[in-house]
Amino acid sequence: MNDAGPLLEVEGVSVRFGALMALHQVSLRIERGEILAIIGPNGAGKTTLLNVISGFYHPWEGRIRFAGRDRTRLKPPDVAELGIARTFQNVALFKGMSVLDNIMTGRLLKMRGNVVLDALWWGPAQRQELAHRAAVERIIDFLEIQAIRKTPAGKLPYGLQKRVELARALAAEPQLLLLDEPMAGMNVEEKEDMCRFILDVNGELGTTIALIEHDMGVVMDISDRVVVLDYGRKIADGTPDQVRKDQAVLDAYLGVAHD
Amino acid sequence: MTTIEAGLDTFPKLVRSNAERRPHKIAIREKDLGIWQAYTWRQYFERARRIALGLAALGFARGDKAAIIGDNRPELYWAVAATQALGGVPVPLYQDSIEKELAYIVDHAEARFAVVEDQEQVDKLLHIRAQCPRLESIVYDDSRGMRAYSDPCLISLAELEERGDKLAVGQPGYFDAELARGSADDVAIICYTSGTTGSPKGTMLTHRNMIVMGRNAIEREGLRHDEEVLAYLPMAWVGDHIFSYAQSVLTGFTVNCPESAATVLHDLKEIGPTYFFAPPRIWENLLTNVMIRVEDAARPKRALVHFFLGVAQALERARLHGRTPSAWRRLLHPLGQALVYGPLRDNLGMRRIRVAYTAGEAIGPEIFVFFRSLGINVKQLYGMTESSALVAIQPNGDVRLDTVGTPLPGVEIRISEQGEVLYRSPGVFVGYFKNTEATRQTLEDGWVRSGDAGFIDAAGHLKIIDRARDVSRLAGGTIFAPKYLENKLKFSPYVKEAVCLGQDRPFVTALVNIDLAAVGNWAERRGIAYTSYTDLSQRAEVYDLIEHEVRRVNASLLDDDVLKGARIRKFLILHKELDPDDEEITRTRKVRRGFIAQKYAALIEALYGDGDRVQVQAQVTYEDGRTGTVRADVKIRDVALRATAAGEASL
Amino acid sequence: MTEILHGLVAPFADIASNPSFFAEVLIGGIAAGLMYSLVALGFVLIFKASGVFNFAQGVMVLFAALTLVGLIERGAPVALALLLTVGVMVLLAFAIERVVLRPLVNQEHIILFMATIGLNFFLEGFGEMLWGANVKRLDVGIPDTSFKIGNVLVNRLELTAALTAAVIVTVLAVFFQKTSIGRALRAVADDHEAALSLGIPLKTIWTVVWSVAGLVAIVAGIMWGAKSGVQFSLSLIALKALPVLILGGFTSVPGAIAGGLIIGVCEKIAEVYWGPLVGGAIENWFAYVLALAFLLFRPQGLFGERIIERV
Amino acid sequence: MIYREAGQFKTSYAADQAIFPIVQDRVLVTLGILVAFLVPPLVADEYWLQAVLIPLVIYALAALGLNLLTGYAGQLSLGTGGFMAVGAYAAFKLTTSFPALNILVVFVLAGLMAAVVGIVFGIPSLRIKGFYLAVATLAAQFFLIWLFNKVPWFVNYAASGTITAPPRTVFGVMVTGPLATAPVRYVVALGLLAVFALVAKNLVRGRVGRSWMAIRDRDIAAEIIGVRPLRTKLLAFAVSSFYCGVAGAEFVFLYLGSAETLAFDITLSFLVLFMIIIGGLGSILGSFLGAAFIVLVPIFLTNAPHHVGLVMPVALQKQIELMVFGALIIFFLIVEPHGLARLWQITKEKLRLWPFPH
Repeated sequence: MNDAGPLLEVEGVSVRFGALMALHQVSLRIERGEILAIIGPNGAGKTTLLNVISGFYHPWEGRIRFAGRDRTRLKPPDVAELGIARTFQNVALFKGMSVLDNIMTGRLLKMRGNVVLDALWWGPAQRQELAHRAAVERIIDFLEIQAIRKTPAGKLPYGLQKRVELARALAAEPQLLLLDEPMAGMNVEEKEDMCRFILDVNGELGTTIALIEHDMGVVMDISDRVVVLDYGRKIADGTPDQVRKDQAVLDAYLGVAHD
Repeated sequence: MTTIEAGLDTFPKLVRSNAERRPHKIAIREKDLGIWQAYTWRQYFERARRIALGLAALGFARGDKAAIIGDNRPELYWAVAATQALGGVPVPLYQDSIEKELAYIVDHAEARFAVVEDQEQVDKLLHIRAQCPRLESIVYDDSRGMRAYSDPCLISLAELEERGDKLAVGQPGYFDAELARGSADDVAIICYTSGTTGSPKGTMLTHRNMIVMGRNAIEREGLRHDEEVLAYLPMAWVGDHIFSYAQSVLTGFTVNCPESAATVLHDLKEIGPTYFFAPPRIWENLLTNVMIRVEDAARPKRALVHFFLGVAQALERARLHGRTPSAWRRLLHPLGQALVYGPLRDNLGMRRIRVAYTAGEAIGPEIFVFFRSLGINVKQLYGMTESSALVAIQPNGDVRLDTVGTPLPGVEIRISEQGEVLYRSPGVFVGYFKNTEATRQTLEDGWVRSGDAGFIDAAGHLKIIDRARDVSRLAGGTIFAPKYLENKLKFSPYVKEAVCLGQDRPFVTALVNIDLAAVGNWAERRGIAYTSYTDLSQRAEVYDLIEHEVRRVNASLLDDDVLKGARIRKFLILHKELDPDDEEITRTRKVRRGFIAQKYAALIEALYGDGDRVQVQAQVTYEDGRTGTVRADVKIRDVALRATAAGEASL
Repeated sequence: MTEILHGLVAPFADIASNPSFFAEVLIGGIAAGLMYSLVALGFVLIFKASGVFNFAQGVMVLFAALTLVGLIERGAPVALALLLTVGVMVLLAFAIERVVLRPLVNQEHIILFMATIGLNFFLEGFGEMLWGANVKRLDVGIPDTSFKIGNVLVNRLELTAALTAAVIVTVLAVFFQKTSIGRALRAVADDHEAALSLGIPLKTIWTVVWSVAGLVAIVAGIMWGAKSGVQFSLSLIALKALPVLILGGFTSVPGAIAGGLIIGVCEKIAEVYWGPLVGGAIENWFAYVLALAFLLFRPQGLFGERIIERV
Repeated sequence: MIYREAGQFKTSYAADQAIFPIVQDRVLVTLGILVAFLVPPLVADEYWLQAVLIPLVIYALAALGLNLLTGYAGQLSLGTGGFMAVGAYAAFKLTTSFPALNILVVFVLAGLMAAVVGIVFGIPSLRIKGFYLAVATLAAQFFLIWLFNKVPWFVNYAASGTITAPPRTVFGVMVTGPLATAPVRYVVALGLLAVFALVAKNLVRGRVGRSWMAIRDRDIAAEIIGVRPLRTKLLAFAVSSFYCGVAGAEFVFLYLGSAETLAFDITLSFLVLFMIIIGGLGSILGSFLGAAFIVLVPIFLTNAPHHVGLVMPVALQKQIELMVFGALIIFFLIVEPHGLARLWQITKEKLRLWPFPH
């Protein structure tokens, strides 16, 4: 793997659904170790962009490179294997499983195995299981969700579900973490916690983060760089300060009343 | 009285002895990363040694003080032992202290070092560093969030231990030599007590104090090396130091540190301690918790539970009063044991308890009876920081409702002419740190003034009436013991705190704090909507509820010839919760009577006036330190008025 | 390989030599297909309006037929019996809405599906208990005889059935497209909450839909019953409607019709021309395999909307 | 009420993730297993073993298999009967072709055959879901039964079209064939069930089970996490069909003695599906409870009128049975959509928290 250069490059990517052009020749780079915020009005194509990056949609044109290697056409599991994890706009936890199992699922990629050994719960299978449990417990500790470890994920309040989802993504020890509105629907206190966690993940684990967020205060506070999308096109890319002063952004986005 | 063997005269030496005699016995556990991580005595000693060497590498000298701040964590207990091993003195502080309190104690104790749990404590210390010029190094255990800190005074525990390892390579005999230099009469710990008045005082206790006193209590109570203890009370409290450190080191029993403050109840159930201690506050909370949860049960189950609880309490009362309980109740008891007491005990995590204490303050008799009736051997313990926490304990099989038991071996008690309890024991402290004035006031020829009024009854049990200075008389001369009334009120799950007034007044009044959880739950079940604590507290329905509780207390006073003249005539419900941040109660939740009398003077005057409501404005301090003003219209309820109307005996 | 291919193609070689036989097969297939369409239509109606995959549709056909025959056997005139059967099916719809659907509202689809399996059992037992389990003849007054158009033999009963089915299907299609209640049904199918907010009472809609499905079941029951007698195997036709639905799409009325025809025709042709090669009775599974093969290429069915998955 | 959990703390992840982390459960289950193995062979009469307990144990295994696929991996299947038939016919061919083969090995090999067939019919699951998949599995059901009916090779060209279990021994004890006693057959079936239940539990509580449940709960999120849907679903089909295959082999070899394809028709598929619905989707215990319910309720319904002195014609009894059955399914779905296992779980939770309600 190439250690120099940006972690992820999106080059001239377009996505269309029938006649609708959801993304139009969008190019952007995610540098190693940064926190990149992707902002834009509703329907600007932010989530579509994340979906393309995580391999859920494939671009109609353009290319995506991860750590210098082309991966435009990879499927979601292959993308995950490269070291990209994400959370979802509408929490996508596995509701029938406990919080612990949900987070353990995040480590499936790191688990190797043999069904026969799994079936016997013996030797390497058991050792692997316990080792991953230990790793997951460190994440639980990191995100301070010890008290809900054995609660079914579906029974948690929304704010905690978002945190568990972050935990599940972190369990994969990704190089690149994509967060789709990690703070949507949270109260001020929960938002503060989440900001702290995002900064800690970035600072202590060194994970590169790209996030979509509506709360401009949060975006300006925690991101190193901001990319602005509008109607599927990129209209600005720069530091929070630059973007804040950008006329195109002001016209397209900040001027518009927004939730 | 026990004597101290040579070579086992300080706690670190005792730890070493444990590491040699029972190297694989579990010394301490901590719920961390989802399971109970266990450490043996050998590991306990090894870690204490490494931390000590690390501190030495930082320049820790004999007699230096180290502030210890954080939740109960094995690392902090090791730091206590490490400090003592170097001939230094650990000074544990309350982890929730605000910066002002912290600054006073760190500065007063002349702490050069601080060993703290995490970023939260580091932040506080960094803020107050200007006020504590002697503070040189801050050691933190949890490095979470610490990456951005570059202050040279900071060092992580892991790094400290590495430095210790390096030092050990250079000076292999250093630790053993330092350990050997310690003696029984070295100061082992300085416990700061906030007290209800004045600045905190640093009580100095020696190794001898705690080894002898701790051992006396161990023998009296029959404690063994296989006890399990939950260390959940602040390390700064002398009780935790005795039970979770001193006695553990002395017997070798296991101390368990909960995962977090939020999970204490759950962890209590998991561990199921055999030896347990809690101030009345916690027992009250547990009882309230039980009652709220039982109220949510279906009607038949609720009736069943209440019925059997009634049976058990009647039995226990009879037993405590030395009467023979009725036969049918005795017959029902085994059934209750299977259906209610056993499961309840298990759910509370108290199934395995052999000895439990309530200490620190008088406990409401109803609360006490409740837990004893479940079959939990909870006993009253009398003591204070100045006596190494131990003076008197109710003996097994001889527990009475109204006494705090008989003096422990080695303890002498006498009553002064003013009725104040004085005691002398091997556990008596050597003095307050840098406060000879206070020492002189409290300690005289080895006798300590307890500040409590009390007497020794015919059976040799010590009976405490109240704080010596709080027992007073009404204007008419009737004896009035406010705390006694308050405890009775607080037995109600709906009453969180109560302050009774009456000294030199014509009658008794009460300021009541409702329990938001219990009353909120009660209101919800009745469909009473409310917007805030203040709103809820002033609802007429809530006043009716509390009036019912007041009446219950008044009725119970009728039995007591001395105190029946001091029944509560008027009360009001406070519009806000009493809060340590507002200095209305101490961190250990003792009511600051004087402060309250001053702060709520307007309310109190109204209670003794004719009106039925009063306007208040109050300063409150929010969690982030900002202050604001709360305005409210507080109602006053005259119990006597209604009682007359209801045809009851008037006051 | 070529042998197999040859074997598959060979039976069709004589189509040219005997085109009238092929036409008869084709007509038989279309007739059967229209029957499948009728049952499938019941499924589609209910699925569209309530999202319930009604496994009991087949048994409703059986139950309707049993009721009708039972009433006739007990001496009721055909017209009265028919009227009473309609009443019974409407009553049944009310009962189902009240006892099964309402308590399970907002449950997952799979749960509702399971409930209709329970319903299936209940109705089977109930119908047989009321009317007896033996095979009954249903005489609707149309002789089960054939006449010739040119060289092609046409069965009168099948023809009548096919025509009736065609009429019903047309009426329903119009009902759905043109009437206000039909539009309301479609609204409900699209979005329950939106429909509720428009003031459409879900309860009523469900009852209406299940009633209509019951009426369709009566028609199907009469047709099948007249042809092969009223017996338990009628309810198994329901299973045959499944591949029809897959072909046509679960929510499409035209799909149900086209799917039924395709399945009916293909199945007949396969049975007649390929069946003898492998020992016959391939009718049992051919439809499913056909549907399965189809699914792999077009999972949403012929007329179903393309599913765009979102996250 | 009977639980005493204070002091049962875990100091290792292995203990924390044990199948039965609570001591009382371990004791209860151990006792339960002992009773199941010892009591019926000693106490029960021929009728109870042959007509009730043996089919119950075999159904439980089949239900377990279907539950792995439907309850855990979320893939609805109506082809259970077909997969069981594969097991039965494979076992028949294996025992007749290789008479020396140990019958237990035959069961396992028959299961493996069924697994292979299961994988083939599971392939459509990559593209289709839910009811569509149910139709695909129906294709399997009808096609397989047709195949076994039409190809005489499967029945060794027997004119009757039936397959018959030949006599075979394990450690000198007659296990199959006309001379095998009911207690022996019962113990063998129960032993296999116990082993496979443990295997199933091990699968679902680890890596495999979590990937199944991830696909079941949120297939798209699962993919983005890195779960490969085809591999995961096919494994579910394989394991599930293996269980059904073994159950099918046992069905003929330990229960019926001889059978035609009729024994494996669509009704059997539904029967097993009902077991897991009533027992509880996504629950090992539920598979057992469901099997017990479906086997025992008809027996109860048959015998209950008799005991109160009612005499009913057999047909009526059958019809009432159907109605009660259907009504019970609906009733259970309304009261507890997650089945008997959830009811038990709730009861257990109540017992643990007693006297508190929550």
